[in-house]
Amino acid sequence: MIECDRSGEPNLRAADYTMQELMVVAGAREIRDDDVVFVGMRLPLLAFQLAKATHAPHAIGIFENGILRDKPAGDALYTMGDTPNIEGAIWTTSMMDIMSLLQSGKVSLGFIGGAEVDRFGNLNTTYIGGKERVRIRLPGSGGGSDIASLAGRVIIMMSHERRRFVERVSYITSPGFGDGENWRERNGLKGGGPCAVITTKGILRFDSKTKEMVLDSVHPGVIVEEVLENTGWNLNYKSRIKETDPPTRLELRTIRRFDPTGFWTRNGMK
Amino acid sequence: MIECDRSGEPNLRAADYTMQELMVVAGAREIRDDDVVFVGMRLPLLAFQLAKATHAPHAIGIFENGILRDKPAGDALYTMGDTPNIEGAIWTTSMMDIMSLLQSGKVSLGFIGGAEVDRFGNLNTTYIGGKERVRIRLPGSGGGSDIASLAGRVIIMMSHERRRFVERVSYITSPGFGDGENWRERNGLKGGGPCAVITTKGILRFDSKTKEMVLDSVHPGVIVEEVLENTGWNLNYKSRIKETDPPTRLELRTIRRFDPTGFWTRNGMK
Amino acid sequence: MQKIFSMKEAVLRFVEDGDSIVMGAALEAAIPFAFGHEIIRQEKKNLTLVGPISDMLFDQMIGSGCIHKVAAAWIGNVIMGVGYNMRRAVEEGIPRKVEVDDYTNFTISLALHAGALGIPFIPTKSLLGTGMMSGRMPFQEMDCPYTKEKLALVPALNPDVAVVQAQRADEEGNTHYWGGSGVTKEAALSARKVIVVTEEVVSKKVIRRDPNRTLIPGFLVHAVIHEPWGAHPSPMQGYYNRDHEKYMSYYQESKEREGYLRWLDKWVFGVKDRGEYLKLLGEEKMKSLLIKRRRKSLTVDYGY
Amino acid sequence: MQKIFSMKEAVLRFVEDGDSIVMGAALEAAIPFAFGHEIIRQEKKNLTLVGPISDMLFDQMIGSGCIHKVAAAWIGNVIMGVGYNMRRAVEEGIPRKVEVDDYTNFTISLALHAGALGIPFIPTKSLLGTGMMSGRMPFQEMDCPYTKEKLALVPALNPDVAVVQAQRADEEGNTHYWGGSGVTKEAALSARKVIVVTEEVVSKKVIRRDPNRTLIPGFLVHAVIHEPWGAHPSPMQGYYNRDHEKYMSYYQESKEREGYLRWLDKWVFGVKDRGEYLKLLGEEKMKSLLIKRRRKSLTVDYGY
Repeated sequence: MIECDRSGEPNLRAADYTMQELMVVAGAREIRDDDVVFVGMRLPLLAFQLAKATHAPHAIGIFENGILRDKPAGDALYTMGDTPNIEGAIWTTSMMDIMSLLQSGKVSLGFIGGAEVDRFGNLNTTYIGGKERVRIRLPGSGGGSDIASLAGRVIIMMSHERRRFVERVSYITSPGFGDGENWRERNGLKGGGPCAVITTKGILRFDSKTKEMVLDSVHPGVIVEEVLENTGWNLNYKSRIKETDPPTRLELRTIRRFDPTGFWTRNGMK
Repeated sequence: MIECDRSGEPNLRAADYTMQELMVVAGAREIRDDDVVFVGMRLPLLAFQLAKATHAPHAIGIFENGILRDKPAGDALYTMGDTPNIEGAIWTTSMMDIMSLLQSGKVSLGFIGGAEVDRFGNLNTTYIGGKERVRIRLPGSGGGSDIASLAGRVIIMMSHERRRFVERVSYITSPGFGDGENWRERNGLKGGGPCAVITTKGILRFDSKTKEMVLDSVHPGVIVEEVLENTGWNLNYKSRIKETDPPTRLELRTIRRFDPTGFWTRNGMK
Repeated sequence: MQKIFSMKEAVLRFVEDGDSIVMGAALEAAIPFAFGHEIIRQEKKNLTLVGPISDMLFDQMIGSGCIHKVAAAWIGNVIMGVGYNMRRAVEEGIPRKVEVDDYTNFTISLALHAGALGIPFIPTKSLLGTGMMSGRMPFQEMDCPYTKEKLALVPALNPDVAVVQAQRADEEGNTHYWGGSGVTKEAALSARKVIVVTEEVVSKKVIRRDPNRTLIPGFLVHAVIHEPWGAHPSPMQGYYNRDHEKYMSYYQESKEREGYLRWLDKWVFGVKDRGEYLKLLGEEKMKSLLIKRRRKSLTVDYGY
Repeated sequence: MQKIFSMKEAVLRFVEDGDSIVMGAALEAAIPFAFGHEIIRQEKKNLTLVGPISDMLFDQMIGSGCIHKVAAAWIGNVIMGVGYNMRRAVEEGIPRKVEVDDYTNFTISLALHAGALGIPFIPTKSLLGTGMMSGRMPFQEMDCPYTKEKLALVPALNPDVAVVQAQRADEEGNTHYWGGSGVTKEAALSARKVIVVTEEVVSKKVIRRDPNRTLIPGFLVHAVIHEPWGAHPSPMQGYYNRDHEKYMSYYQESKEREGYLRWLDKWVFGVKDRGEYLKLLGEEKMKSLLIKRRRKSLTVDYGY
């Protein structure tokens, strides 16, 4: 029996798409039609473009350089500052205006990435080894910390490697749930915190009480053990783990329209 | 002997101009060519237009509705929001931008008016009789208090009447020098405070040490006693009081170009 | 979601008794007089008005009795001086007592800016040493933890409704505005509900062709009201000039309560909407206010 | 006062050793690469760079040894990831130790906004619970006197120099800009000296025809530099697109210190100014970056 995707065509096999393409699809599926999305760059940007072109035509995308769009850009984007991202925008303005929307609770969803994440969804994108004993100096927060602190819900996208999934990050650039229950409330953070971590191996969510990460689905071809091995703590997982829905043909065609050279999705993870 | 004005023509006599026209001229003469002027409305607006058209062509005018101009408007203005004040502006923007310039010390001169002023240049434009026993409720601060607090120097223009020139205002809308020496410093005010009061009878300035108002000149046809009688405290005056220079013909022609119907300068003080 | 409403429907649906409403945020221009008059006609109750100055609109609304409080920097008639209804209300409680929270133009901007920014207050160097720091006003003094200098704290305002009067908007409320905008953007970003009153409703393509001209993004907007001449007698850049005479005559008419009531009967209750108001105003008057000297902006290129 | 300067003269005259300089404030677009390269050529010393992100310009400047400190939200290469010079400087002190004050995009904006506003700090709900609150960073925690909620305070920044890269300006520095402007206005309003690098110098009439397009008023501007393609390889809306390849090749070349020095010799010290840089870049490359699909804004009327 051949399984079919949502467009009625036979399911794509893992060889037909890259892991980045699957992540973009998973990201896009988190976007609701009524979301105001703080988009960012790289895979999230493609996820937003894909969602707009498919199931979330009314979603709004905002970019911290001062852009609000309600339709995908007319050409491939490498950065949010690229000329096609300005043309046809609804609003081109300042970062202060965009961040006002974020801090006043008008942004329902944000995407961030990171070099290190811990069991409570805290991200480190600044100092590997901690600030006092810097082993690797990474670029820093950008807008990531602001989104993590202030957006209604937050989706983390990153590569699933044991060195990146650590028990406790050595430096919090972008706050998740700190040390667990009530930490955000105690620290006065407004936003809802992370709701999903989309990795190269699966999708993880957070226990509503303990705020610990829980494995929710594995990508096609990935087994649970592989995820656990690549996670630096005893990862909780549901008794019946789903398999992440593969991309549909339509989704894949759409992604390839927005990333025609495959810079983001077919040359490996940046 | 016929005295001549600065354009070489015989001096105008008091009958040739109104008191408002003289005040506009006196206000204009306070504007330096390198001033950034927070203009406001009414007579100060005319003073700015006059200064720009005569001795201060490089002065810049800013208006709190969000306008920066470096040339007079192309038509008569009744308010700063009138359409000719926007056309040909250098910058049309928000009040926050204009007030940023003011609070960060980039505005060298501001004009304000008031219903009541006291010996230290404090203005009341809100509650005659004080806030607790309101006798007359006036319109309030507008931007006046901000200008008085924050501009490099401040010029007050008002009608010289005993009920308006009071020993101590019952409510400070726009701070002058409070109760005298060091009051502004003690209260953390940034701007330099008032430097001149241009009235319907003369021009008053402030003692650099005591910060008390001192009569500096009387308008043509006004005697010192008349000023003293119309002032609600023992006004200091210089031993040799100057006479305010009357308008020149050029100045008068220019004012009448900017106030063609005489709304501001020939129908009496509003 | 359909956002186009008539003035009547919009006021009915989006203005509730007891609401705080920021309007007239662009100061002397683009004042939503038509909106204010419809509020009076619908006899809304216990409203709080918020704005820097509003020229004579706030005075007109105070006189009608629908206002409980005003939080503003200035209330009067810009070219004429005081507002008589405001005086009667504050001094004598006629037609009812109105409270005034006294701000300055800057500090009402800061209050709305803080509201827009989602922070509870913003510090300033204005207000210090003034009467506004005392009494029941919410400003506090603070010594700066960094510089030790004195600061005044301005708490955030988040009005229930912001009314934005603009030149053009699309059906979703994406709004183009040009001219000095005062504190319009902060007003809209701080409010729970945003209502746009526009001279023209344009296609979204027009918005997209110049996104730097956008002052308010549509996703914040609850209602779009197509109301040409909705700002009269205040000016609307590119559409009509200020009708100075209206301010002069209102000043005279409103000196006594009876005169104000006659004005109210004629210009507010005597017309059912802005269309009838304009008929009463007359074509000749409208023609005299039209833009005579067109001054088109130059274009810029957004291409790629 | 004559404000038109060549790039060389402007950097010579307005950038002093030890200055703090905010640049790249529009994020990935309109980055003043030509200005940064001239600073390197003139071997300025002990500069502090300020900006949200600067794409790879800050990394290039750090590698040259002229930078003592960076106050930024992100330092790297936007499409490629890390900046190798920044890593070498922070991790190994090569070519010299560079301090980093870690901000977020929002909080560097707030710091400059506070500077522009003339207040010593501004509160925020960002930063709380992060590593940036600790160490020698100047952020403080505070309990709000109104709401009792936790706040982080961001102290003001007032850089010595702001470099604004724009599409057009007149000889006095009145500057038109379109596209997303990031934190450019706050940067300019907070700085002691403002330098505008512009694609075109236009007459003041062009400015006056659309004053809402003005981002920076000329009276704040000390120098205007007419430098077409001054932002390459970053994009300039209406003039040229982003040269993605340049970011990719720099990333590879700068992996090792030697490779970076070769890049520096070729693209900075090997050319005496932007004119020679563009010759080296080549006409064909420039042509490939030109705007292909023009998209003119519609006009509006400023008449009266």
